[in-house]
Amino acid sequence: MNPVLAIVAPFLAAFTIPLFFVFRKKWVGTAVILFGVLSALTALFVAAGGEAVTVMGGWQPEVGIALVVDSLTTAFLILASLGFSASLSAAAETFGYGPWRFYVLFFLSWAATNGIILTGDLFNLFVFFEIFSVAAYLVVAYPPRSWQAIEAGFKYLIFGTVGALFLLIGIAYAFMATGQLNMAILARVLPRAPEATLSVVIGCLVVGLFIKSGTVPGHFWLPDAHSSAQTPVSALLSGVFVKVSLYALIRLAFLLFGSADDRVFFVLLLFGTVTLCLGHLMAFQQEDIKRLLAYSTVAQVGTIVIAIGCASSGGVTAAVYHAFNHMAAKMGLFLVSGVLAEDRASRDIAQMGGLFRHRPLFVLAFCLFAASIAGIPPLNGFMSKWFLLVAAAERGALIPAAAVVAGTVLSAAYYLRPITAFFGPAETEPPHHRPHPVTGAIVALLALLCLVLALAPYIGPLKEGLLAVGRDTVNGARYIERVLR
Amino acid sequence: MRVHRNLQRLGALGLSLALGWWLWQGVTISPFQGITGPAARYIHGTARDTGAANVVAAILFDYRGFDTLGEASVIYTTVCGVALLFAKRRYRRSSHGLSFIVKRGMALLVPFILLYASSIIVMGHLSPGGGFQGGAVMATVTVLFCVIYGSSFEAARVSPKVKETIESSGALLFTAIGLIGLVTGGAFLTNSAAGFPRGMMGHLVSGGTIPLLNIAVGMKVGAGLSTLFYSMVKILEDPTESSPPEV
Amino acid sequence: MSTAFFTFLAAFLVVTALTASEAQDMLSAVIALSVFGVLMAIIFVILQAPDVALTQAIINSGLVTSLFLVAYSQTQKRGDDPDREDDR
Amino acid sequence: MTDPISTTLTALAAVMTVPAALYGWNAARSRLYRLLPWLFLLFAWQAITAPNWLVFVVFLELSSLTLFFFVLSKDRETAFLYLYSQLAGGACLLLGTALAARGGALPAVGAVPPGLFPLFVIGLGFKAALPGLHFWLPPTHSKAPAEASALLSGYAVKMGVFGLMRLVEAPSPALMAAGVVMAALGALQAPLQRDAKRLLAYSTLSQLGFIVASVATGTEEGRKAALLLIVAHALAKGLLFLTAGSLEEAYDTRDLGRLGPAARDYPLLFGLFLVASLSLAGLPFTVGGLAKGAVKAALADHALTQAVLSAAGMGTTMALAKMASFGFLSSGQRKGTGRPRPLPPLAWLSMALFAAALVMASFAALKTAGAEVATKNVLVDSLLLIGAVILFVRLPRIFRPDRTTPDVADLLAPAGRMLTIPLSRLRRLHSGHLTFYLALFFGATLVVLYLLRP
Repeated sequence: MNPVLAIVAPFLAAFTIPLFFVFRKKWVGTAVILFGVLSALTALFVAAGGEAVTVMGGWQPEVGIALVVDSLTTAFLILASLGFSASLSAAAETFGYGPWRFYVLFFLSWAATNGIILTGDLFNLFVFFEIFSVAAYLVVAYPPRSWQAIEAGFKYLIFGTVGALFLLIGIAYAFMATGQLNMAILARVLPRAPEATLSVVIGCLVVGLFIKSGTVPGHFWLPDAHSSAQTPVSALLSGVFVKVSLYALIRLAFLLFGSADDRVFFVLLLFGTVTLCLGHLMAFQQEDIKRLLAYSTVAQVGTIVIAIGCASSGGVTAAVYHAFNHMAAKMGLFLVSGVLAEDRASRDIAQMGGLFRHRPLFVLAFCLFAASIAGIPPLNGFMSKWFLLVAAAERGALIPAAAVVAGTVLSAAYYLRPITAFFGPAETEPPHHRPHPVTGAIVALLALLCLVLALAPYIGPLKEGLLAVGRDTVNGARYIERVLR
Repeated sequence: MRVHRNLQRLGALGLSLALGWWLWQGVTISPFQGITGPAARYIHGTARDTGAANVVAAILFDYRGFDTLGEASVIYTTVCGVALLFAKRRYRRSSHGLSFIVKRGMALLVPFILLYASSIIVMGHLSPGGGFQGGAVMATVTVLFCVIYGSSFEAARVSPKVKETIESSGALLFTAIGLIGLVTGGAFLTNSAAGFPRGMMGHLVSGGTIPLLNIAVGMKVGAGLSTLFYSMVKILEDPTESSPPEV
Repeated sequence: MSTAFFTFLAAFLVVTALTASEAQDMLSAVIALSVFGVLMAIIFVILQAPDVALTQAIINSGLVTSLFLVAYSQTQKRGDDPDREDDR
Repeated sequence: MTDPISTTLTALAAVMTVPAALYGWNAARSRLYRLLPWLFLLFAWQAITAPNWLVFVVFLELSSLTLFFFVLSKDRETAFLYLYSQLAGGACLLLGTALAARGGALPAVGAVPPGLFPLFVIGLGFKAALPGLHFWLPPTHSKAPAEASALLSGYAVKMGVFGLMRLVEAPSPALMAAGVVMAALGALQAPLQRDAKRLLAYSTLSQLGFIVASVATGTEEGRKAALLLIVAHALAKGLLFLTAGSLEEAYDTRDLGRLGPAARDYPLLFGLFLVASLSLAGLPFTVGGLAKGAVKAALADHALTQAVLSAAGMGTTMALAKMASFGFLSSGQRKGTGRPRPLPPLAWLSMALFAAALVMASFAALKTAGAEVATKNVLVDSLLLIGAVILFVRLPRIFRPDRTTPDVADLLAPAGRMLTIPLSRLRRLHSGHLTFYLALFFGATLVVLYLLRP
């Protein structure tokens, strides 16, 4: 299947939903669901189709825009379609189909995500990042009832724009130095650019992606945005959006920055460690459950950045594996905490007493996800952290490894606070009892996904696939050869 | 306090200068060795490849047409989001306007502006201009309507639903052309290789899909920007205020 | 002539940018930004990029300015941003 | 891996768990709590027989987790203290394992590269309560349910020692010093406590010092002696904690100043207490006495260590004498109602099981050691024992139970306060001020560009 269809399918959804609204208002809901299924299936088919390269307009890669499918792309396509499907179902239950423009934005961000993952052209990457970011600012600010959401969206907008600016400057410098935009060709010719230019290119791209992914010091928007947004949006932001920026970081780090250049990876290790420590320490102090989860996301981003900074195939494997684990667990956490906070009509952890008796299954799922994120041994979070530790040890990065391990203890500490609150006594009965069948089903599926991921190192094909992602990604020459063949 | 403020400014200045210096020392101005890389291909191959006279249009809508789809979608996203955030029913439309003379003058002007906009869109592949620019000019007409006649007149002439339809149809048209290319030419947005007529260079019918894509983008951008302004101006006419503020 | 004119434009560009960022009054800032857009458009024409110049002139000086004005008319007209409230 | 050490410890796990599970059967809040000891047993077995350090760490953590839930059922804050300290230890071990796995294969449970030795010792130190890392032990042991204390003191800390036994293959003076300090510290603190279970906890610390010192010799003899002492201490301390728990159950207090004439109310309980404490104090011909003899024999080359350990042994004896005197024999300091609550039959059964195991272990140990070894130091040991009791009787003012003594747990609150200062600094960084954020970001951008400079 042609890779472009994975981008076009959600685009089509976004372009037709307004027409449905204008001409057949009753069909909007059906259309949203159908297009959701279609987009997810298309992405999965593209992922299943194996390696492919296609150039828009039938030109050569140098002239046109190339889309490339390789193992890293495949992994992230699967991640995105899982995350978007889960979030779409939760959103359909939470919002209904009245705010159809929300779904337009949703599908646009889906298309942009698939575009970022698939594209092999640096400027095209930037364009998709723009769609993705603009959609993200707006879904964070939705609905415009609460000023916190508007303010969070505004903060995100300012920071995101600065990040986009740095990305653009980096791309412009790369184009100025080489006259090329195709990533495979750039990987060949960029090292010949003057050293000073190269450092500016790399610096700008890295810093821009730091903001987009929420790495310190570009993380200031993240806690506000993730905690103020509506529950399905928070889940989407933490589960997928952050990962997409990290995908770009992985791709560019190993393709453009060159595995030979150690300075970049040192920067990644340094800032990853700072991010990890800061995220955990800030999460430790939160009273608001969604803010706690948001800072925990910051910490997990730091973990993945450290994994990238290990500059080895083991590191990339750990990064991708951890991205999947974090997607499954954090989406689940956000969905569950959204439901529980709605029951209590408060996001304050101290108010969360007695919820175990109220919704035992949701609370148990919360415990599972929290244990997974914290890295309690037999669960998936522990597995990926172990991969990461081994990669860091091989790289000789002792301090980041120690930070990861210390972070495990800290995160166990702060996740225990809401959990003990849930099991603790309640002063009053929860005021709300709205049933959440769809969210419950998604949470159950995500819990199942967590368990499957925990077994991934023991399942032959999955393990082989994960290792292949690392091997192929680190091997930039193979990518170049495939694109330029 | 004032000293504190000035210190902050000084710090900001220092940061900007340092950042600027870093960026400046990365600028490479290589001695001119002729055009290489894709740029050379664009300059020398446009006529042969696409049949369009305007190289920029050829790059925008053929070689890198996929980027253009993305860029147009950025505007689409923004418009959709602004409409989502400002979707409040309690704002009523204003029927206040400016004086009769201004209204008459505007009425005389509108056809010419529209004509100009259409020419920019349709001749995008022959001369500077294209869908983006023409669409934007088109949108200024509705902006002027809003300002001069009041937004209720504007909404009566071109209802928001019609704009919505135009915008989405433009986007769909773009995608459909791309898909036709995929079916007949093997790749998304294939131009002449997919059988679109290349035409005579310099004629109105030339450049294969480029004029069509220009029209699609024009629809998308024109209707989009006009929706954007209309959504925001609705806020302006909050019923709590007695008369519309002078803009 | 060309170089001198170009230098003049560039210097004026910096002046308008500084005005936009440092103006106490929001309206002045908006207008300065609009002038900035026009100057950019002229520079684009000089650099022989008429397509970009056209876009710049319409979008930045026309539409964006009008959107800014709409936003301005909805905000407090005391001319200062809330951050500086504590200065006084 | 099967060798005498793991075989013995595997058997010991079962012997410890069955009485503990029986004891807690009635008190359990729900059926899930009845499952916990068996889960602990399962994880302990897995850890003891683990082929490599990773599996060992994982199951060690899981066993700590089950004990955490155990403690949680009684006291939340102590449970958290326990969990965090154990997780910290597990984290060190995990890091060490990852570093040792650099070559590819997972490191087998055994000696590690010399550079990683301190990391492993620290990690295992949290588990085995090496001095400085023992802050969690007294509060946890005293505030946990009695059966959990028995498992904690009897087995969980021994798993850390088990790790040390595998780790240490050459003499380690530092570890020996740690063991001596531990023994002395525990022996000094134990007789000064007023909480019966806290007293037992410090006595555990002291005994662990003996074991660690013995392990630190790095010889086969030392390991064997340590293993014997582990068995002796586990059984005796398990029984002691259950008797202390029974006292608490009957009289609703652990305070030695308020406990009354338990020997009159429950003569059998006092008998069981005596069996356990005599073995623990090292009465000749008991398994405890034999084990201490073996430890001293293994430390034959370290005279100073031997001397300190002998003194520490006296401290243990004094502590037990204190418990006997104030917990069982004092006449009616207790205020309040007449009849204490009767103990459930299962509690008696479990304590009887422990006592039987202790007696059987003594016979088995006597048989393997032979009469010659057993009688070698009878005189000295007996003299030390009697001396300690005489000291206890002659110096009543020191051991009065209404004194409070400085404790390592007192340091926790100031340490917590110290930690909050950087945390609040960090929180103030997130001021909500957008310009400040942007300035920070641009500053960091400059740092990145500087780091990337050619």
